Amino acid sequence: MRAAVISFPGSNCDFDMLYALQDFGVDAQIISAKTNDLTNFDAIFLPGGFSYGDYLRTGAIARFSPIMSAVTQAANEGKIIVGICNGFQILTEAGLLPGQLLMNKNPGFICDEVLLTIANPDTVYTNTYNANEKILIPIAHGEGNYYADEATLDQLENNHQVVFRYADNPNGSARDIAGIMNEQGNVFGMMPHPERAVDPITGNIDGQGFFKSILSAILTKVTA
Amino acid sequence: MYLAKIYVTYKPSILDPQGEVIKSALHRMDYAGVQTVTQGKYFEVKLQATDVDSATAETQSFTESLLINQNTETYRFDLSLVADEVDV
Amino acid sequence: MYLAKIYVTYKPSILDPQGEVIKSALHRMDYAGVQTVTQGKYFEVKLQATDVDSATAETQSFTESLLINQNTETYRFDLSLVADEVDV
Amino acid sequence: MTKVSKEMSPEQVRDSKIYLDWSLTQEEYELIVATIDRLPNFTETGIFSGMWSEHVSYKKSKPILRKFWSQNERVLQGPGEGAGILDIGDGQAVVFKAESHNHPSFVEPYEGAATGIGGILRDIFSMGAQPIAALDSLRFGELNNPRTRHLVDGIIAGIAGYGNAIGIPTVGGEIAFDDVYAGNPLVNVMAVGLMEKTAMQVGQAKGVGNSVIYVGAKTGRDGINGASFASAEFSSAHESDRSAVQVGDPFLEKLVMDTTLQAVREYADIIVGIQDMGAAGLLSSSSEMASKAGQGMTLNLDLVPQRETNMTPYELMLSESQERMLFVVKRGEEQAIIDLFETNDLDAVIIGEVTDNEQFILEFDGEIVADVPIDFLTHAPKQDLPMAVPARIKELSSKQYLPDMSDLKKTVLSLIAQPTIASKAALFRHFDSMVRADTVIKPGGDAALIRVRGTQKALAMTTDVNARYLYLDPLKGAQMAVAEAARNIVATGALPIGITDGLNFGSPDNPEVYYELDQAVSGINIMAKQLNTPIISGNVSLYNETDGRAIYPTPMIGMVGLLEDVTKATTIDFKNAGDIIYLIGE
Ligand SMILES: Nc1ncnc2c1ncn2[C@@H]1O[C@H](COP(=O)(O)OP(=O)(O)O)[C@@H](O)[C@H]1O
Repeated sequence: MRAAVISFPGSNCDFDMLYALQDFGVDAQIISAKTNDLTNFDAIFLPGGFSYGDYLRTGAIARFSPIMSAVTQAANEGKIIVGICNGFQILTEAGLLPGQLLMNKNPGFICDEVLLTIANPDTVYTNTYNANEKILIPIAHGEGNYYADEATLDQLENNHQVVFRYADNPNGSARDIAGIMNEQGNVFGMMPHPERAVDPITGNIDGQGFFKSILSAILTKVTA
Repeated sequence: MYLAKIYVTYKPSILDPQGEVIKSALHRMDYAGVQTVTQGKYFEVKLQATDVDSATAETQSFTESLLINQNTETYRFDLSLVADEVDV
Repeated sequence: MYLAKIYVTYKPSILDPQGEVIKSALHRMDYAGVQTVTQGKYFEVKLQATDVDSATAETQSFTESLLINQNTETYRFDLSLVADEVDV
Repeated sequence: MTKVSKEMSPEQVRDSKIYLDWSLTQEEYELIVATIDRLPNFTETGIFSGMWSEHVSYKKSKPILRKFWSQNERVLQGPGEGAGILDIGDGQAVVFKAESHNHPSFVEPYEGAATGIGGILRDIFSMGAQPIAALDSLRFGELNNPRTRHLVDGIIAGIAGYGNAIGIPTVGGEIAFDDVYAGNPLVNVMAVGLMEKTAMQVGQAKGVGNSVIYVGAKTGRDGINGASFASAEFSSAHESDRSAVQVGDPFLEKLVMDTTLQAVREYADIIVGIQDMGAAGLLSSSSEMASKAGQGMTLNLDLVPQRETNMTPYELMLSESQERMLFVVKRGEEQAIIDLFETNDLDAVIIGEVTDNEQFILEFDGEIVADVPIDFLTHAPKQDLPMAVPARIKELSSKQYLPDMSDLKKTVLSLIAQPTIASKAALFRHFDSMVRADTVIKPGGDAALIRVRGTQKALAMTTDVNARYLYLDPLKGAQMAVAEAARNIVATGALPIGITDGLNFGSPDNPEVYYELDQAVSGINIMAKQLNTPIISGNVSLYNETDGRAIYPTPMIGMVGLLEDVTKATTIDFKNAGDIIYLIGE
């Protein structure tokens, strides 16, 4: 599998994501958001950070980067698009995922490790986890409060688009939502950072299943 | 040149955590009369445009595409004609 | 009840990194007419007060002591009389 | 009429004695007149006052600082550059330094703390090193004071706002509360970087004819005279009497940092020197780079990128606008550097050149507005100050305080209820301690531990000092601070290898304070030699007084340790029921 990690000006988890992917043997590469071609990649990762300083609104300015038209095209072609933290914020601003990430209910940045529940184990992102399994994943954000109107939330639930939920909601997210995907299941965003939980030396490997799931999904797709 | 003053606020249904924090702080500081506080954004944008209609259209366009997120925010703005500034 | 609309902006000499970044974004989006952008804050505060003078005094007082940072920001505000809201 | 002619004439400078307001002494002014053999003009007087402020020149603390022990087999760079450097083997080196932002943070807590982080990170990457972690050391008044709570909130948010956005983890620190800091909080920050030994950069302007390139943010009137401000005592009556506040832009700094490091990797052969613009901005960075190389420098100030209109030479030189760097690049090779910065949307402009006449010359609007000997400018006359044993120490030494410990449970509970002792997790959870995904031990342990990716190694780091011990005995208290830092490092399994310090004291003009400073430095030295942990960098913050009352002597110790095998790291939690607990020591 060939993966692109998009580096926006102000991204700061781009290398963390790159190293995590490489740890799983993925042929991954950093791609500048100022370029506009993603045809050679099977999966595209929008990493965490503060793109354009997160000035104005998180993700609002990054969404207009040249790369985003290629990301949209890749999404339409059914390629896997993953947004983590700031990447999730960019995907919602770009309209590739519904809703918006608002300021945490108790304003302020929080860095912690929180328990997530696997809300849907039959996705590209969770197929190596069990239903309702609890995993511990780092969070680090000031604007992680997932908001969407009630109709959209109902739709997300009915279509099983909610992928991860917080076991103990840290930021006020509607219906404890930590990660969602689009209807087709190929575009995904979450606020927590699985790429920070893959190396035993950092004391937490609960994020490994996330990467293994994506790899196995791509493998099945390729061999199918 | 035109000066657009743009006022952005959350839609009424959206929780405004900053506003809540400020309200409690004001109560602790004994401003007991304060009933509600909402915090929004305020932009001043100077722009060159041929006339007020095109300035209006342009302001609307960039406000809706960049300055606000239509899921959660609304805006209003006023325009005024101002003197050109000399660039330095 | 009074509604105070308070507009907070940076003092002219203070760096406004947000405004600069928004301006470049607008230029990249081809809003070439945009000359300057400054981002400030906008508050709407509803308060009970016996008359407009005391509402003015109170708004000034809490704005200066809490809402703005006098080292870096200035403000202006307008006041209007609004109907009391029923608490829910 | 030229732009500068509305400034005071040299005669008016002399007659009005405006230099006294800029904290030059009468003797210093007279020395300048005698040395340059004429009256200095307005700009020249201003640049001497900036360079000769304590904050920039260390003229009062240098006689003491010189005693620091700073050499052993690991030291690649001791004090004197942006940061100190230690060899950690395998061709790699660790770079670290501490910095204080006490006064700016008191005036403007968020921006003061934020720009403190920005400044210390520039010190690290200007050496050619990738910053890998930040730490802090904070002192506040008691929490029942609303002003203190406001400061705590703002300062914590400022460190978080800048550090999180630029993507360098804040992995450790310490916080204590005591009334002596109510009017003068301490905000010390420390940063640690990692580099290949071959990438080492120094802040020197060698090579006549080489170009001086200005990089990063445009210059505004931010913090004009910040350096003199940081060197003057605070009076609470003057709280509104401020020069323009410095505002940080972590987004811009991230671009500057990444591009600087890229430049060091790709253009090492054409970059002669790099220096960040910190205290006294363009003035100290440019003149010190030239002076260290034994050269002169000429700058054309019209070329300096400016954010505000009608700035004077004095303002351009003294501005402390953030996120700016100075490069010296080989003549004829400038375009490569300029292009590299431009592709990352950054200003890079040639503003002057290195000369062989050992003069510091500033041109502005077609005139020469300053022409002074560079060595003289960068070497303020030293001051040896009198010392005296503080009266309280003389009196106190006889009577020993004995705590009342009749009810042990009560004592323990009241101790852990103290904000200084209680967990600081509610505050440090605002800091991203895990970005870069190398954090092995996060805040909450004794020292933080960061693995060195691609090796088996890890670096431990901590900040410590208990100033109450120094108040009672500055010599022993300073030794205890170093010992505490070393214990914290050792508790992770790492070997302590070096020290940076942040010396926060009252006014050195008070002989008792000067004595405290001298004793504290001696104490640090004694312990540093014992532990083989040279002091390779540091910062001095004097005049920490409010209305004549000095803070406790507070020399923050920042220590770094090396763990050769990261899998051997030890953490503080008890692992298994039934394990045996040992108490080690006396
Ligand atoms: N301001 C701070 N920033 C980051 N971490 C902090 C801060 N204050 C305390 N900590 C962390 O909390 C833990 C306990 O700190 P401290 O109370 O100083 O411990 P000790 O007294 O055992 O050295 C350490 O891991 C320290 O790094």
